[in-house]
Amino acid sequence: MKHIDAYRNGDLARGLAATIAAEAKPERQYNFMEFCGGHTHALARYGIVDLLPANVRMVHGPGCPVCVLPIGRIDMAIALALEHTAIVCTYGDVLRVPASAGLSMQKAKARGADIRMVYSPADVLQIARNNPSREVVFLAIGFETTTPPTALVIQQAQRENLPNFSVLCCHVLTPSAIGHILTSPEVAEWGTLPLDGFVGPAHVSIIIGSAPYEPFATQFNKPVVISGFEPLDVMQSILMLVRQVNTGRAEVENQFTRVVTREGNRAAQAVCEQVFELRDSFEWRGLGEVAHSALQIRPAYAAWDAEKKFTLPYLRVPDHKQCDCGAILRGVKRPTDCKLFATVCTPDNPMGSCMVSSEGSCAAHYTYGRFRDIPLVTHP
Amino acid sequence: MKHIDAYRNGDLARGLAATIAAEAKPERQYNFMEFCGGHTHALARYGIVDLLPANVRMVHGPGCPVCVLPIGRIDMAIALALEHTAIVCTYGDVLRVPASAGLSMQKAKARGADIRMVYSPADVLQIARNNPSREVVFLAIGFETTTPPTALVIQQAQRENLPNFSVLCCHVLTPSAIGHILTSPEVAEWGTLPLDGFVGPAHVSIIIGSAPYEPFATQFNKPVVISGFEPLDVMQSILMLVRQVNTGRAEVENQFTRVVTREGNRAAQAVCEQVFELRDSFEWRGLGEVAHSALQIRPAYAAWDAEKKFTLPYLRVPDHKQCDCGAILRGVKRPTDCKLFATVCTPDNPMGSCMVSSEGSCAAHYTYGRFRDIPLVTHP
Amino acid sequence: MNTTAKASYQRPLDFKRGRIDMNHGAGGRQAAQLIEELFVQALDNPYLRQGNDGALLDIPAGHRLVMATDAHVISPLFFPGGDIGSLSVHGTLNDVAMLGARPLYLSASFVLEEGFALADLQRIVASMAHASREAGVPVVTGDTKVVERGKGDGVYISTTGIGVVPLDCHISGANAKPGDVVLLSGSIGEHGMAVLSQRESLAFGTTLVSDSAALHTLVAAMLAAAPNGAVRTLRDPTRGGLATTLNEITRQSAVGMHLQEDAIAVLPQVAGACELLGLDPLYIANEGKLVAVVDAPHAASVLAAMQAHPLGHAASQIGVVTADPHHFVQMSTRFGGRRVVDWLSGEPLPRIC
Amino acid sequence: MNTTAKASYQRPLDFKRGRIDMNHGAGGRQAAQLIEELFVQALDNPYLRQGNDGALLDIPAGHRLVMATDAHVISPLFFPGGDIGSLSVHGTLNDVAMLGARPLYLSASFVLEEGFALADLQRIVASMAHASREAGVPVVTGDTKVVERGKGDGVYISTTGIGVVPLDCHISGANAKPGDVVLLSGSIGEHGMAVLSQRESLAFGTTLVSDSAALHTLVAAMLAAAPNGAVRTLRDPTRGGLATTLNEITRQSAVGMHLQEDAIAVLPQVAGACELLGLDPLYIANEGKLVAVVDAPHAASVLAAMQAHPLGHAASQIGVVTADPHHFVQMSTRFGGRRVVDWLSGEPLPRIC
Amino acid sequence: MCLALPARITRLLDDSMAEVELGGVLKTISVALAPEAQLGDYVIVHVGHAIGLLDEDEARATLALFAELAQHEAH
Amino acid sequence: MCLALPARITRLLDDSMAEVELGGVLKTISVALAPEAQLGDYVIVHVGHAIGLLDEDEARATLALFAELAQHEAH
Ligand code: SF4
Ligand code: SF4
Ligand SMILES: [Mg+2]
Ligand SMILES: [Mg+2]
Ligand SMILES: [Mg+2]
Ligand SMILES: [Mg+2]
Ligand SMILES: [Mg+2]
Ligand SMILES: [Mg+2]
Ligand SMILES: [Mg+2]
Ligand SMILES: [Mg+2]
Ligand SMILES: [Mg+2]
Ligand SMILES: [Mg+2]
Repeated sequence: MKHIDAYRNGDLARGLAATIAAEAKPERQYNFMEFCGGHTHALARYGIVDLLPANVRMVHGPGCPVCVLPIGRIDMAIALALEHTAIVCTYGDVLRVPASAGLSMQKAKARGADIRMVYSPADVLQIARNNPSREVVFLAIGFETTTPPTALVIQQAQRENLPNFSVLCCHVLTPSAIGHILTSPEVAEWGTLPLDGFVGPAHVSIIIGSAPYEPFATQFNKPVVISGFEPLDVMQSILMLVRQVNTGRAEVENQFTRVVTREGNRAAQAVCEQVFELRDSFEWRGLGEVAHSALQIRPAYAAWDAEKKFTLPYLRVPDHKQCDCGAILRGVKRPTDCKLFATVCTPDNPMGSCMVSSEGSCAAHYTYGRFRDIPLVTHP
Repeated sequence: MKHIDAYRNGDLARGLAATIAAEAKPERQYNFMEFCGGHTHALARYGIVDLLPANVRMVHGPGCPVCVLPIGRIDMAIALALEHTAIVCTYGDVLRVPASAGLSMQKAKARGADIRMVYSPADVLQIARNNPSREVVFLAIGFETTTPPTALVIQQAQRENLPNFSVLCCHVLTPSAIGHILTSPEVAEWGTLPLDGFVGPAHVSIIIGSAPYEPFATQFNKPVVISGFEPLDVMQSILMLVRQVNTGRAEVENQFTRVVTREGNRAAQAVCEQVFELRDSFEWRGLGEVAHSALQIRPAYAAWDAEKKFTLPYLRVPDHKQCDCGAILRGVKRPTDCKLFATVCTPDNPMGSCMVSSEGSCAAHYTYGRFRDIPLVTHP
Repeated sequence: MNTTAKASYQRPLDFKRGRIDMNHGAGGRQAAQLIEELFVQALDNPYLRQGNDGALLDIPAGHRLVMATDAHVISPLFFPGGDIGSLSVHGTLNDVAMLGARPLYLSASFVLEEGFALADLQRIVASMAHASREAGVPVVTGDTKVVERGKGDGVYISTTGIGVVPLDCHISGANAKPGDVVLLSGSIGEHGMAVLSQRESLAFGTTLVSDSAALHTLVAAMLAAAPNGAVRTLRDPTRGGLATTLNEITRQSAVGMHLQEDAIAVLPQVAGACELLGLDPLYIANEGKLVAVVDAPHAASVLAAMQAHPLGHAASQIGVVTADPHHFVQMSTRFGGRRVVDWLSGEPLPRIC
Repeated sequence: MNTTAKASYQRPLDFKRGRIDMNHGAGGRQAAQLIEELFVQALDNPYLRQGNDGALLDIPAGHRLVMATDAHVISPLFFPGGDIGSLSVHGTLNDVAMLGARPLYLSASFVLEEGFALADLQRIVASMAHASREAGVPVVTGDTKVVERGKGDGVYISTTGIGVVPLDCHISGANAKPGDVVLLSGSIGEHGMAVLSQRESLAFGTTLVSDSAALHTLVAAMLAAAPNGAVRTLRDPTRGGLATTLNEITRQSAVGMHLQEDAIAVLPQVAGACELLGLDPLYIANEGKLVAVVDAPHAASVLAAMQAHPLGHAASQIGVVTADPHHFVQMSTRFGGRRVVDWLSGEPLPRIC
Repeated sequence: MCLALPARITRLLDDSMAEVELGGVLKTISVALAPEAQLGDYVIVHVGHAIGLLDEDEARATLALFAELAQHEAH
Repeated sequence: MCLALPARITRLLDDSMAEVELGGVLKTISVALAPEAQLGDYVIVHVGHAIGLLDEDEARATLALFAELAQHEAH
């Protein structure tokens, strides 16, 4: 596949690995956080970790919109389906996330809720048109990448004056989360691993551009490299970070130049600006309340805002007390340090945000990395 | 079973048969019409015909409410379900009756119509209460026996002010049909078998009493014996008719004294009087239009009258041209005389009213009597 | 870094409040868990424990094989005298037995509806296990699929049975000959009416229970009571009732039959419920009765063997086989007349007239 | 009075516009008609024509029996490369073949939804007949039930297959040993993605067809290529995909596996569709592929036999069996790293992240 | 036929309902159309309603008459 | 991860829709968010929408850089 396969080449990977090993100074430790679950996934699935020198450590960030979706928001969606008998549509990723009372959207479906998986927000509009006598709600999740398509369907619903369609908006913003990780008071509680730089979002940056990361470089003196999600992209970005550290720079660099610009997608930004506005605060699973970190639907589109249309109390649901996600997300613990890992907490029954989707650090280690905990035996 | 088994005693049957044979004058023919399908069914199912002398012949009348229900009324019910998306409820008997366009209520159900079988009209009320957002229509069929329960539920719906319940009333009246058979112009067309008397309805008479038959005895000089449906009841009634003929009487006699009185059930009559009024005319399948032969819902209950509530054009659907029901119902032909019998026309695919329910004369012969058309072989 | 990975952990199924969801049918970890914690647990036997997608089975030499299958879709799932679990064992075993075979093994395939309570499923599988153990016929392999809510009815179970029959045993619906005798193993209509008694809107009170039972030991006793070939036909009058089963035989054997109504036993409760609903017991399903066509000289000894067996104690001779080009089943009524006993047409629906 | 009764007449089924209604499942005349005019007609063979509720079958002496069953509930019913009819033949035959057996007979039980078009049913049964004839394995007995609209999904088909295996042939998922070689008969994910391409709302354009096929002749060729015991395990990676099947084997045999990603073939269309939907081909269903665990000395000759067979021409060695108390399936990625290949968890759902 | 059967009232219930028995089978029906029906009475049941009462004296008389008419011939 | 992939536009359709191709698979998507996309362009597809364009020159440069960085070591 053009523009995909070339970025997964194993020979080049070995070459890049050797270059990283050669340039990483043996006397120091490099701790880089990849914000995005997409990078976490690539690291685990392609076994990139095996190609990095021991002193280059990747810390998995909170960048998976499914992982950070708080349980209380899923509870709201389930209540819409079970109590308001709405058709609730969402992306496949969300269906299995555990909610309160032993439910998940999938289990609520088994109890009679009309829950439907969609591939695109446009499918939800079609479902609403096909079911004029039912309320149809789209549980919209995602970072800046996923927000513009949601904005488009809200505008389309307004144009069609579709009365039975609405959106439960859970869109969140990446820069605020990165800032939070660097500044939140919890840092004191857990201690913190000095982060030497960030692997920056790929697809989020297509929309917002690379400019929004510049304050991190300047204010916090942290290098940021916007990186594609293919494994060679990630390796090159790591090399770029190593080089910034080695030369004492703290800049925003763009490895993903084939798609990301400094300005981002102006058309998409404009649509989002019309439909959404900043929330004062929003709860992130694993991080807690983060100020100005999420979007809500503007009053002009209130008729399509499920939170305005339905009485939907939001109840905060804490994760398991022993869940170490907070520390893991800041790099001070690893999944295997958590008592619940692979016992009470598995991808089938996640207890914390890091286990929810295959992009969470605990889930990625469970699914792809557990073999690292034992010696490899290839022959008897 | 008390009050049932005693009336099916084979020893007494042989005795009664001998008495009938002894009293029926060999030199003459006795032609009696049993109006009711219940009697037709008893004659066939118990093999009573085998116990009667050759010169006592039973002519099967039109007394089965399913058989005489015109196809156009079933088409209306199907339209209610398929076009008005109503829940249409009716008795099990009606479900398989062929309607237009290759449908039946059962086949309409297979095409997505919400058709439900009920045991009692009260079940329909419950369905209406349970489905407040749906229209629920009761296709009400039956003679005077079945009419009072329908009247009760219409009154109950009014008391509860149940807005989504209505009745498609197809209740018909027996005396008018008997009168029609004796006087209709079609008699000239087919010729007519001189009827020597009537076996009168059992359960209809519980409601209306025996008095309404008295005009037939006086005006047409025909003996009428109100008869129970158990086989010994039928045999005794036949004996009573033979005796009236032999003695030149033409009276209304009541064999079914254990349940039927001259006055009938006053409470039931009162309920029907409140809810229903006479139709000017109604089509009977096999008989055609019969004046004053059916009931409609009074204007006071119009809110529960499906014919008033919905736009329901009635289209008359003729039976197959070669169908001989008209002649069979008047005793001038037998089922096996019809070209369509057991070829094109079977209980699975009835072409005329006599084949529709197991109480029709063609169906009764098909289901129970075909062996009479061949010699019985019990051993090789 | 730890030196030992934690073993893959799975929270046990919640048989109290849990429900089937789509994951249980997806062929992954949850599907495997359902098989292990429910099916293998309850139906436990060495064949199932082989753990493969099929079972390796031993069969005695010198036999032919009989294979029969039935889909079970009953509503309600639980009824007096049984449930879909026991029924799915009996229904298929009996079809194997009706060819004179000794049933040896069963397979079971489940179509579960999303949302079905695990507690109900557990109860059904336990009942299946009980019926299978009682009959001495293990469920050796199976399959489970989950369909979306609104595309099933709790659970459908298809079972297939295999059994063995001696090479010289030839029992078939095609073997009835004029002059043969028709035997019935007991009273009719109990299964169908017991199930109907539980149907919403028809519901009636009764102590009636389904006759659902495995008939293979009765068959073995019958075959032992007469020389090979004497028992021509065996069939269990299930859906369609006795009437339809006899018509199947007359058509298949190109013969007629003449029955005596008074020889056909009907329990008062079945008779009462049939009167109430306008149904004829001849068309009501049985799940623990059989019809046998036996050559006349051996009819008495086969009948005696039936009556000596608990499942045939009320057996009777109900008629004879006749020559009839129309393959009619005729009946002399208790009342003294005669009638045809035709095939069931359509469903047996409650009537008002 | 006529002297001859008219024979019982039945209007033929309307395969153009007719639909299944409740009568077709009631066990009476209409049910018999459906069996005769559709099932017996299309699947015609001497066993089915016996006309009994089960089939009497011959089996060769000196063998053990294999029995396998599968419920088929696929949506959509028709997909590129097959339909539920052909699938229900292949799916079960393959489970029989995976124990090294020669499949001999199939049974089929149908759960039809009220309202299902007879034309579609006829097309499905014809496809089943074609697949059965092509495989040389007749459908010898069956059953049909009808469920109310909204309690089914057109048609569900449960099939059971029986086959025979020589007494000295022992193939099982429990037999894999460290040092054994893992072979795969061809590229993965075609069935699952062909079906998914037809799902409303996911629909994508592709010339991809299901790999649905009967694998018993491939198995026969493989077994002929090595001495008894060399082929330890055979399994078809259906629901759950290759990943889950390999995990089943490592758990059942209490071993581990180490795979080479670059040895596992994936067609570009499968890869493309998987990228688009966020799915992993390792977890996508196949219906015409098999995995074999073979002892190392005979792996080359078995692989050669596979590659010489049309259904195995793209076969490859994909890994080796290891000793591993955790029964992990590990994989060296094409990229040069290493990962666990875990069980499928839940359904493989399209993802956005 | 207007299928209707004699069944014995075994319990009078609220709202003009009653439980009747036939051959050991119990069924709940309405007695709104036979308000005079008492416990132990036989009522004629049709579509879930008692539409009339059975007069046991008349029943006995009918059965006696059958016997008489049947014997008549035996002489 | 915000799963998104480069796919080539094979047809421009009405209403800001387009057909794209990836590995021989065709899918209809919206190009409303990438109005400048032309036939033959590679767009980045996410939840049924093109969210950006792929610059083929930059792609070539990136791949060349990979090769260079990888070879660097080989020396
Ligand atoms: S293993 Fe589970 S509970 Fe522990 S840190 Fe990870 S997500 Fe939280
Ligand atoms: S056999 Fe059919 S067509 Fe002929 S008279 Fe009877 S009902 Fe009419
Ligand atoms: Mg069967
Ligand atoms: Mg059976
Ligand atoms: Mg049977
Ligand atoms: Mg299986
Ligand atoms: Mg259901
Ligand atoms: Mg199987
Ligand atoms: Mg299979
Ligand atoms: Mg398999
Ligand atoms: Mg069957
Ligand atoms: Mg459906």
